[in-house]
Amino acid sequence: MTTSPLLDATGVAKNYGAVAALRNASLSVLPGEVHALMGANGAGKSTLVKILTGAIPANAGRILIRGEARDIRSPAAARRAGLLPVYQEPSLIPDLDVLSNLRLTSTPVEPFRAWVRELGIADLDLRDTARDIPLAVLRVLDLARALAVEPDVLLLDEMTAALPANLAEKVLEVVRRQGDSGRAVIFISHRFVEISALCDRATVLRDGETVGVVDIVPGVEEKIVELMLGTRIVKTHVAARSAAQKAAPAAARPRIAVQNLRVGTKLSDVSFDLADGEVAGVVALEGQGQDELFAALAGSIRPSGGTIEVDGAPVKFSHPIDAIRAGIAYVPGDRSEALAMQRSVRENIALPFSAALRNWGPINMRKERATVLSAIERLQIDTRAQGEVQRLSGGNQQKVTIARWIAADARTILCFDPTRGIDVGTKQEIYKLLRELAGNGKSVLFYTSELEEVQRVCDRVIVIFGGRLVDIFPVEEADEPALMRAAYGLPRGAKADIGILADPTAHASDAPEATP
Amino acid sequence: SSAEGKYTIGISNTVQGNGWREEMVCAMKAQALASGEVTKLNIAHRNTDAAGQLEDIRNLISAKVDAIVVNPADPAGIKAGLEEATKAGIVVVAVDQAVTEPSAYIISNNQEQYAYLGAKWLFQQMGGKGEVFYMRGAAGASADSDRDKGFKKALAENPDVKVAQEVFTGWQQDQAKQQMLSFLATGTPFNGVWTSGIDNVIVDALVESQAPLVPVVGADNAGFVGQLSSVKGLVGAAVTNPGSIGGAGVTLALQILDGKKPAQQTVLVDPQLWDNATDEGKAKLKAAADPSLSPEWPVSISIPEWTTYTKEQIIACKGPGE
Amino acid sequence: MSHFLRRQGWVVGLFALLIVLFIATRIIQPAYGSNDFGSLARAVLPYAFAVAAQTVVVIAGGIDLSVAAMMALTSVTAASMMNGASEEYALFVVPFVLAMGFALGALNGLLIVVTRVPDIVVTLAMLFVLQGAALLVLDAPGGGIAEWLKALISGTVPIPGLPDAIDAWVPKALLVLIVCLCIIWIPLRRSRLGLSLYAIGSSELAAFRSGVPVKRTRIIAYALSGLLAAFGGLALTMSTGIGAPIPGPYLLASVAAVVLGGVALGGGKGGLLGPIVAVFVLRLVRTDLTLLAIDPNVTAIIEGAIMVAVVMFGAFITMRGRQ
Amino acid sequence: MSSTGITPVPFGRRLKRFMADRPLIPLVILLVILVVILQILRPGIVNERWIANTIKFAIPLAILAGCQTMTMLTGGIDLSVGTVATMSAFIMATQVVKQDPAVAFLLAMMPAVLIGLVNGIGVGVFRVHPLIMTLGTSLIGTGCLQVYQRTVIASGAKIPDFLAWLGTGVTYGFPNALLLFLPLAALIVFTLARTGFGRLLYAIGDNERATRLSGVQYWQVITALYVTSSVLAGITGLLYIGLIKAPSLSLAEPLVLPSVAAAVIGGTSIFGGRGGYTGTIIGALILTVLTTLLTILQMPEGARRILFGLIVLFVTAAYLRIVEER
Ligand SMILES: Nc1ncnc2c1ncn2[C@@H]1O[C@H](COP(=O)(O)OP(=O)(O)OP(=O)(O)O)[C@@H](O)[C@H]1O
Ligand SMILES: Nc1ncnc2c1ncn2[C@@H]1O[C@H](COP(=O)(O)OP(=O)(O)OP(=O)(O)O)[C@@H](O)[C@H]1O
Ligand SMILES: [Mg+2]
Ligand SMILES: [Mg+2]
Repeated sequence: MTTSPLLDATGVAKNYGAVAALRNASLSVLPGEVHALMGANGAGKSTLVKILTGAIPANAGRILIRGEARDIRSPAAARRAGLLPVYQEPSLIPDLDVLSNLRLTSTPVEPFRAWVRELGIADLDLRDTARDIPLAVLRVLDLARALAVEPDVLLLDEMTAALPANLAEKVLEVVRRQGDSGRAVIFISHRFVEISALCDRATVLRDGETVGVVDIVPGVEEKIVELMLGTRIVKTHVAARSAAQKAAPAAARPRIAVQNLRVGTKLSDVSFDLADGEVAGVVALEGQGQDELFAALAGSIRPSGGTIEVDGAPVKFSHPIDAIRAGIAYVPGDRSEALAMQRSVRENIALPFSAALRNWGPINMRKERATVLSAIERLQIDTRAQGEVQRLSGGNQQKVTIARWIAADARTILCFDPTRGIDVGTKQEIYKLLRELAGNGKSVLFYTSELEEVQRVCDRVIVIFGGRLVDIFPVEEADEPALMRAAYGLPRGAKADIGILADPTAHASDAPEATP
Repeated sequence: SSAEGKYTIGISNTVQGNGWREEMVCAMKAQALASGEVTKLNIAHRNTDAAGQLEDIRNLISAKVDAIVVNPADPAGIKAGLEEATKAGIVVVAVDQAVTEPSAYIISNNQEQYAYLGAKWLFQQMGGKGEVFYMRGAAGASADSDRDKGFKKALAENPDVKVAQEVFTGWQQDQAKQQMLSFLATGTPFNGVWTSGIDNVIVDALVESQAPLVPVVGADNAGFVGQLSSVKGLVGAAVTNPGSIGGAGVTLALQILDGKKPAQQTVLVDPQLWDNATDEGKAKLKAAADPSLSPEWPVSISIPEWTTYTKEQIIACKGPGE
Repeated sequence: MSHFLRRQGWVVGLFALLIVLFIATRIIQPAYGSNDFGSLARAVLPYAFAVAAQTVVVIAGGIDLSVAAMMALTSVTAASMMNGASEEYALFVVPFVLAMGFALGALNGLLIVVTRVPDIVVTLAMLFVLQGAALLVLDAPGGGIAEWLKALISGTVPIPGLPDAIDAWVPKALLVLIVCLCIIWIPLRRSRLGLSLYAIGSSELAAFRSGVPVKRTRIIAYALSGLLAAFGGLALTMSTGIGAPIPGPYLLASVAAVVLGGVALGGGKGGLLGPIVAVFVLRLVRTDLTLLAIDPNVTAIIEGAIMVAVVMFGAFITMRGRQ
Repeated sequence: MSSTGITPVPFGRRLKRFMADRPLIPLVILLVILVVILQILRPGIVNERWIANTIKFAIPLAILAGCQTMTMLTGGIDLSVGTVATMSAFIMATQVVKQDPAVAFLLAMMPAVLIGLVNGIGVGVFRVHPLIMTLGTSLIGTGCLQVYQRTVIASGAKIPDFLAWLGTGVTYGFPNALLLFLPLAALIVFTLARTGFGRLLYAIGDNERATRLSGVQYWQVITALYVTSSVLAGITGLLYIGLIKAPSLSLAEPLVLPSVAAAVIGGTSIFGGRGGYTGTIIGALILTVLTTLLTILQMPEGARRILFGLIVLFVTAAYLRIVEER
């Protein structure tokens, strides 16, 4: 191809005090291509996107747009230059309704509506306040808003990370078409499936430096991983669980027994057990009641019916502290919900230690230090910027949220999508950690939006659809198509093609009620 | 007026939480009770400005009181409200300060004279020369600027007296004390202190920092009056500024309601000066001293021709119907 | 409809409270009439402008502690300029004072943006500065005002086509208030600038990323606040005929009314109508307390208790709504 | 600029980084600069007596600013401290006339605890904005004080000798108030840095939802916090009445805004999550020195206030500039 690049950045550097987020990054995007930007957590992908779109100023570097040097100092300027980002965090104004958000960015409404429909959200009320809209939908709205102004370069920072499979699929489709129509897309994701299905080329960042640009061809994954991780250990597949592990002896009574749990209209009649020494996966499309299930088990919300038993004794949680006292810890998917961003890694990890009234007194600093350090080591948290958690990259922040409960030695951990937006290396570590916990007799309830993780980590899979528990699989039967079908509310064994099941809610009423 | 020929009197005051004003309100209540002519007092008493006082006056008009006794936030600022009150057939009496509304009756402490009297005495004590520490009230308050006129008049008569330092105490005890202590720390020589009613803390400051006790002129607040007799070596004078003027205002309003209009619209109650340098003054101080009163309360709790309540009544601070 | 109620529920509730209070007032004082309502409108005027000034910055996620001082400064400036001057001169003074408020407000915003000192501190510092400036303009209450300006807020206007009985209930002060606020607020609310105000109040980061010029918007918010405070200062001079350099009790009152009016102190939520209705409620409560001849010391307790109770009630229903 | 090699960091940058890591140093420097200016304007003023006086007046301010620091760490503010201090001072001075001092003390602290409790419940349980909540209780408190005042007009007031000794006394050049203040300050600093309660204050101010998920019960912390704040304010009131020796109904009211300013100048963020008490103490000293500085300057009152405002703004801005990274 002889076309000149639409966007060409070279030598971009950015320092935060002593931390170099970017050292020498470059990125060149041609018209009509979907260009992957890859790198481990903390490699500087988000930072590069923010610099390209004027959200933060660079310390050094040259950015050419269509061959011209442009000084982009604000997102508004980037927008004028035809660069539109969808950042890693939602950027709709929380207190404005969708319509006002559109007006604010001078986004035409009709194209926006069309894109929203295209992206698989059928019933959006433009008068809804952004704050009341679920995260996944917000991400899609962010994208639709960007698409509606027909940008030359679309920058998507982990766009699909928080999306359930059905929405992610739509996004990929739309992005692909963008590329086909001669525009350019910069696509950040940690999911190789998406990259190989979608992208033409990939730029790989490592520790703030561009370490390679590769064409996406079958089998290139290994190369990318190598570039991303450098000398770091590459992809150690979690070995198939040993027979001993698999055959976790059924304990006399389950660690947690949920009976006919009901939460408002969102969740009804859910029953299952969670045993010591097991990782139980929860699989569901976006908004099927899994949030409520986890929140109820964590004591964040009060169920409106049913019982929860812990170690055989019925419990009623009215505050997370009650769940924590029962040894149940909750790791939310949204890390900004779990972290005190301006405090240190240490304080964040030690936070549960001070929660109870009797622990308000003087802190045993030495003991705390030891506990925290061992948790940090166990999760291999990058502590270069540990003075404030907000300076860690997303993946490392996510590790801190888990480390807290490792340090607190919780017996049961409710992990809600802990690998969202995490690079492959870290993912492996987390899988390993979860298995290890189970090996130590702990129990884990694990919701994930990535189906392939289920096989890697779980012993059993609980499928929720339309607020009801539709099936419980042993992991051996939980291949992706089977899970997918179940997630769409289809009974096991049905042979329908998933692709045509556009509207999951249409099946809500006639979803078969499976007995576990 | 109600069936028994009794009256409802409205009261509007715009400074709350200051001993002088509290005494004024208590005097109003006590006098209303003692007169036996008042069924009900309707008191609007809060911290506010002239616009807020207009609001209160208009509310009192709405409440259909027979007379309004007002301590004006500003002489000119409430003219419109007073005019409306008069039009509505309400007798208006301003106490403590004059007002510009011609239809209103005024019974007032003479603030200019207050300052002049004290300053003149002070400058005499200083031998007509030297440096004076001039501690004013709240910057921008009209009573303060009236007093400033009196002080400046006395200063003009004593060309050899210089103002060493001029500060605004804001009529706040703590601020005044800190200012005095800071001033002492500067080591600036001074020969007298004139203070606008925040006085006992000033004497405290002088005593505590073992500074030479220069003559101090303050008001007739219970604390200061006590100090004038008890603090050894202190020469000073208290200038009366009776808060009981409020009671006098009620009396005047009742007289007018009863048809006994005074000869002129304005009645000035001239201040007196009690010093502890003369026997005569000492006797007056002794007579006036009242350690049982809150140190912020002026000791002149009554004005002979104008108030008829007893000390118990003003201290009880109860109006009719309470 | 449900959108309307969800968004305006608080304001509707306040209106209901206001009506209940009016009925109560009529019961306490059966003779409470149009004149008295006119008095209420005049009493509301300076508070309403102070509250409007506060509302604009609170919506934009800030707070302005200098509102009352700004009112004092603009008031003494107007009063001293018009003192003894001709009636026509006031035609020049009014826009001048408004422009001064706007400029000083913009200065507030500029200082916040440039120094990056928290708004509460900048406006606290400006409170002293403006107060000092007011004292330099007039060291004691005084000055004067053109008669036509005074007349602007007293009495009623005959509105053609309306019977006198209704006319009498439309005091000029109320009209002035409505007109002034409407010509500022309605175009603002409909413009992108208005949206931007809400946006920076709701989430500065998201606003910045949506292309809102955050700094400029913040400066404009404070400038508008200054402008509205200048209206308030003029209202003070119009009702008293003088200028007083000591700020009145408008600062805390404005914050209280903003919150009572359903504007979240964190920013991004609420409107102007709520706070204005809240001002009417608060003033009418004071009228009722005076009419009832309640012990003045108890009045302070009642006013504080009402404030706390209403806000607690609001907090309580939002809590219920969330569950 | 674009070179990323290891170039020696210029001295200015190094100095700035040094100061940024130790935010107290620039504050102390600002304080010293003010003192030097004062000494230049009035040679000889900075003497033992002046220092003692400054400390005496800075202490009550510093304690109240401590209340603000702690509440501000959680994203709150306590505007009722002035009223609470005034109430306990006034009640102490009037009750001690007829009661045993210990009984008077308990009576004086009662409204403090009560107001703190109400504040805490309002903010912690009902989620009322702290500004409004504390403003409301302070109005109510003032009203109650006025009503109370009427019942004690006749009995007069007395300042207990011990309080006067504590408030105004000086031993070997050191104000006696330090005997109260130093342990108190040490306790606050320790609480904030090394106790679970202190940690929770920071964490709540930073991200309340995160603390909830970690098992923290917001209302407990907030109630304890506002009660603590009120009790501290009550103690300040007693100290202050010993210093001023004149009970009035607005005694400590003028300290409220300066206490907020002192905390902010000292580097505590009003948005919560950041700050500390040592900075606040220096902030209080800076404000006290500034007040003296302006008192001795010969200029119209208006100009004095303008200068005060500008200096507060300048000091805060300069401090932020120095401490901020980049
Ligand atoms: N505001 C900040 N202050 C200090 N350091 C920062 C800041 N923002 C980012 N960093 C650092 O810059 C580096 C790059 O961060 P960035 O968010 O760009 O990573 P990323 O590649 O997007 O990672 P992830 O995949 O986890 O999102 C990280 O080491 C992070 O700690
Ligand atoms: N990376 C960022 N993250 C969050 N907020 C930011 C970021 N960068 C800037 N801001 C906020 O946005 C404001 C700057 O936005 P604004 O759009 O007003 O700048 P600008 O108009 O482009 O500036 P200039 O006038 O210098 O061109 C800053 O004050 C800051 O509060
Ligand atoms: Mg990222
Ligand atoms: Mg990141």
